[in-house]
Amino acid sequence: MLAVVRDLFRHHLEFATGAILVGIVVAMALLSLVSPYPPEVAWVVPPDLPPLAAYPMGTTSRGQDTFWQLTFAIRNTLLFGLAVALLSRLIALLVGLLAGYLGGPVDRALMSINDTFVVVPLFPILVLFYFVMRDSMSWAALALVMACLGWAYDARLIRSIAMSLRSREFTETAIFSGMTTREIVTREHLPYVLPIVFSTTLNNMNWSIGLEVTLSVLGFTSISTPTIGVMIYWANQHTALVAGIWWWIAFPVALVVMLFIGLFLLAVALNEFIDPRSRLTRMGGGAA
Amino acid sequence: MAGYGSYLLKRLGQFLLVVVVGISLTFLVTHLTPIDPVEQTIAVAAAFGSTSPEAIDMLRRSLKELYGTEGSLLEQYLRFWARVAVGDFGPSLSAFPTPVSELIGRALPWTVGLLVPATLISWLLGNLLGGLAGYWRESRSLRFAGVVAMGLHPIPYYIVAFVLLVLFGYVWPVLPLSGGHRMNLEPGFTLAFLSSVLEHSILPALSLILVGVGGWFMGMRALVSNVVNEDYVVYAELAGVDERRILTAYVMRNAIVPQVTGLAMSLGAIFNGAIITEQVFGYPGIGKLLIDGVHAGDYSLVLGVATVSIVAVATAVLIIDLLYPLLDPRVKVG
Amino acid sequence: MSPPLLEVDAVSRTFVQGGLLAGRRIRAVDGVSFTLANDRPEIFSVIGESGSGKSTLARMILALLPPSEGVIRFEGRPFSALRRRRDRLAFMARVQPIFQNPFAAFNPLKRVDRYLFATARTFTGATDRETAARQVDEALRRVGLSLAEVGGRYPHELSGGQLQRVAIARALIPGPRLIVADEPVSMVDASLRMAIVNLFKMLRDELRVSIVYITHDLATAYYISDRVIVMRRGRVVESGPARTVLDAPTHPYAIELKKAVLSVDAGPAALDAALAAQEEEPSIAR
Amino acid sequence: MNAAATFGEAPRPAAAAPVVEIRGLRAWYRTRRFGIVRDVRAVDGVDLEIAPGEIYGLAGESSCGKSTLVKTVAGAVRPPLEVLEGTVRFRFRGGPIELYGGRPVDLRAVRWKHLSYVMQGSMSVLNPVRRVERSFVDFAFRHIGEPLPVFRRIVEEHLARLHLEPAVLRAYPHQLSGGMRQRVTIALATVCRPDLVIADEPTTALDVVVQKRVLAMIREAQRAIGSSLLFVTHDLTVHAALCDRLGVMYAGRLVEEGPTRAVLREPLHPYTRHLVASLPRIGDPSPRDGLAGAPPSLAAPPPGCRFHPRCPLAREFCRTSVPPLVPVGGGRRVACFVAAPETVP
Repeated sequence: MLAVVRDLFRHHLEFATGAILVGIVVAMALLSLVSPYPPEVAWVVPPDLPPLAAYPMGTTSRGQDTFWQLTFAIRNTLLFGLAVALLSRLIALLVGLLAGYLGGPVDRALMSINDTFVVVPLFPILVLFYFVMRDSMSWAALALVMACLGWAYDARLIRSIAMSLRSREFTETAIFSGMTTREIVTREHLPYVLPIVFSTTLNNMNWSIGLEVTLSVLGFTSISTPTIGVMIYWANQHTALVAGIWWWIAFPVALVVMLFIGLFLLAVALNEFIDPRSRLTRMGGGAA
Repeated sequence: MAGYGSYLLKRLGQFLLVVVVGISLTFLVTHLTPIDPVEQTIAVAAAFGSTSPEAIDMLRRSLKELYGTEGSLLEQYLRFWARVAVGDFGPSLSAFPTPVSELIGRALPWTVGLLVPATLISWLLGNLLGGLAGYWRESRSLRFAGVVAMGLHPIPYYIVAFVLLVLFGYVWPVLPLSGGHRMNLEPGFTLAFLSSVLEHSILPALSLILVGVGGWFMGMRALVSNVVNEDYVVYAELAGVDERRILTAYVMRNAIVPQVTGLAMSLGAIFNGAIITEQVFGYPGIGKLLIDGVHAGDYSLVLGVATVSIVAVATAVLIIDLLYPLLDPRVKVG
Repeated sequence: MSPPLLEVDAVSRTFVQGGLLAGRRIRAVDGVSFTLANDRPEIFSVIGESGSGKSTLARMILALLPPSEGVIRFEGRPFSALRRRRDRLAFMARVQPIFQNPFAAFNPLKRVDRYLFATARTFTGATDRETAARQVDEALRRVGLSLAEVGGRYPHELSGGQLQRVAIARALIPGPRLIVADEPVSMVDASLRMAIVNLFKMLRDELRVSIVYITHDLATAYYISDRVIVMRRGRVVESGPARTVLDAPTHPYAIELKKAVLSVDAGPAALDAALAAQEEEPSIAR
Repeated sequence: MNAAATFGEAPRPAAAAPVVEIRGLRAWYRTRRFGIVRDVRAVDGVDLEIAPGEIYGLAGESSCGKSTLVKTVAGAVRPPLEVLEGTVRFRFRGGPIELYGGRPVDLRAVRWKHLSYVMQGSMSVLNPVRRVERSFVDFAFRHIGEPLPVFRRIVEEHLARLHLEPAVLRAYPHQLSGGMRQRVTIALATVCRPDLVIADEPTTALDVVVQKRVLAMIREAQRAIGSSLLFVTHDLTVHAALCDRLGVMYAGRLVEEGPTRAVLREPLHPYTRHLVASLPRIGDPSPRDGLAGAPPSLAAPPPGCRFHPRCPLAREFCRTSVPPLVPVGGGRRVACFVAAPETVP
């Protein structure tokens, strides 16, 4: 496995940049474990100090150290994004594999429902969801709803792979070799399904974190737990920009942008690297 | 023309499904929550205290009827549809007694006016640049354009809009930062009003375009780099057909076909972007209306905008789907 | 008298093409019947061009595709009885497929011996790796290869001819009574083709395996078949002993088919009459 | 091309100077991917000539390099394919042209006017989203040099020669059957009456009945316009019916060449002899056998004569030195120490 990663770094600029960016973000998130200040408490440091030695990222108007506050914010945002992505993978895989393998009426029914979820604008529905839940809106509830609405695009990708696998002749050779359906799906087909699941997970994280930031900035999530969006929300509430406390907004924005670009580059690079065709060429099996 | 008939039927079926599933989702969301939406709204309205008692009563009656909890879920659902089908969401709380449909009617043209041109520009620009970058792989400038587009694409609309706001607000204040047009102008088809509208829509449109272009760029570049190896392109090159003609009539013309479906599929996401961009720039579309409605606790307005958004996006998708056969004869002529 | 090895009884298969509403029903296979005897192994060829339904028929005989009408019985048991996995395994132990494209019949990302050992484990009950390896090696030797030569290799590391031999070896492991070969040599180079075609003869003569041989190549069919049927648009237009049918076909389509076959001994005159034949061109679909 | 020339027998330069001469051609696929360098020596020293008005058949099995040779002659050399050595010289009515000789040559003026091409995957060579007539306008209009109505008439006349009705021009490719699409491609490749048409396995994907008709039409069109035809296929029965001269390729090199009937009647090279002997014939059930071993990998070809590992007549010197392709009378050439003993080192 190490050789693969080394190989990836050497030959793949996107992977390298992506990995470094995401690495920095994850490091920041881990630092939250050693933060001297608990996340929710305010007025622990003198407010509105610009970035200087003692406070590398300055302090906020609510008397919090921007740096340590940011570590909590990025950790929560990452966890939220991961939760939504993993949850939606389950639904995407279920719908995609079922539609792909069963085909016929099941496929047509699932796909028309699927296309509906792709087309329907989700933001207004999420806003409506917040409006109705108001203060009893929890991060878990939001993650669940977003996962239930955000699987459609990837389900179609998974379906097309499942459909092609079902009709490939080596599936029939496997059947006639006495392999059980479970064995065929896990051993023969999974290496073809995994790349898509992996790269769509990264893309889905981008989607869910983007939505979280947008909702939180408007105050439409439970703004007590610090996330990137919530941090920007409080900065706006205290009109940080007008008051010239630019660092309260600049650092969260910069960090989350790094995360978006990093995840995106990782997805692009991984998708190309794990894609069976390019794996074949690396095994020296390219067309003579 | 049998092919087109069955295609038309299928797309209409899909349109209806989107509307029904979408609106049912809004119904579901409002009814599955533990709190009774009507009482909850009344509580919020009272908190704002800006409305008279009989307004509250009227609102309670309208809300009770629209999403009342009496009767079985099915009865509520049917009553809900009866009202929604005619676009009657009852009076708006924050702008009492004007009906919600009127508020939406005033705001919708602004959103359409912003979204349609911005989406088309980013779609055309992204496909053009992506197509060129896919065909001339070595060119430095196209590769650079690609990096910029790819860099911007993953960033959510809110942050790009916010950065533009800061940029044009503090660094180079040459464009209006918010609103739909200069306050003292009389709305009408006068030159002054129209130019002011245009001026105010530059930043929101720019924000939508910057984020959108990257997606189309990468999609088209990937499609073109596949189409370039297709037999009919290699054959045209072997026939010494003029390179510009091959690029347009053979490569781009075939690669663009899936991008049309792509446009239809991503309208929902673009619409989300428009809502937040309108909010950042204070642009008077239904996006801003939705968010102001939430802040004002105006339940029927929020529900109305959510429902109209779904129908609007579904209609746009249907229009694009109906245009698709013009590009791909294999569908139209069966 | 024990039941025949294979009975195909008035079998048809229709597909719905096109969307839900404007679907057109196409009869890919239309009322095909034939029987393979149990006591006398034979090579039974199904000859036809693309769209004749020969591959659909092959998939139905392999119980991969249920017929729309008619019944197929293997050793007296109708396919409808193949519900439980135990029944399907029993069927597969006696009927095995050979596919057209060897490179598609093997998972390019997995080593070829995966299928060999899986077949041995499932059908011969070989519990430990040694007995399985011995059985695999024995099957490979029968097709002129060996486990040492092929073990641990990926499909792209072998030639088309070698890979098709591995496919045949895999099919031999359970000791089948019937092999259904769907155009097994059409993707193999002409110079290697005969080696594999002769293999099928060996299977019939030494291992007493019957073979349903699907092909569009009349010359190969003539060379190896005992009996043939000629199919056109899903129907059997002519059937009988290979030599009599192919030496002197009676049905007009079979005659035209034979006339169209070019021979390496013939000269340019072969093409002279080609344009005279009646033009049978589908009009442009409106 | 003067407009007055009717479609009777076309005026051809009298001298039998070859239309195309290939001298010592060496073209390899050089790939570097994820740090793995791989050289596939697809064409490794080929000498070949095609006379005006001649149908030259090129035979050989998969990975023998015949498609690569065709790509180099058609000037379709793109990475990872590189021409290392040798030249391809054309003698067209528009004047001689030399590829890969040194200065790059702009083939655009020559393409389709003097040199045209019928591709293997001819089911998908027509632009799927445009009507068939667009392809004729794009490919041939600038060469025919007639106003559009006259051009359309010439095309319709030419289509008739391939038994295609004018309505085909208004159709989209997906509306035509496989056989019809193939004939449209042939019409497209011959409408400008080029000096040389290259056909790479054009009928392989067709059913036997359709294939025979299409081959007859190819020959009829070739005779009418008098162009030379380089016809590539692995199927010797097609060469027997169509080609005047036949060249057999093995592992990147020509191993035998000569008048088709002679080469197929008494093949000199052991590989050709085996190829002909291994073909089953209707009416002759006598046993035939396949060739031992497998075709050599062009990434690491065997030393000396590349056929020696599978050759029943292989001698010691066959393993060490490469047999040259030498004339052996009767317009025939062979590259084998046994068939041409005078070449033994």
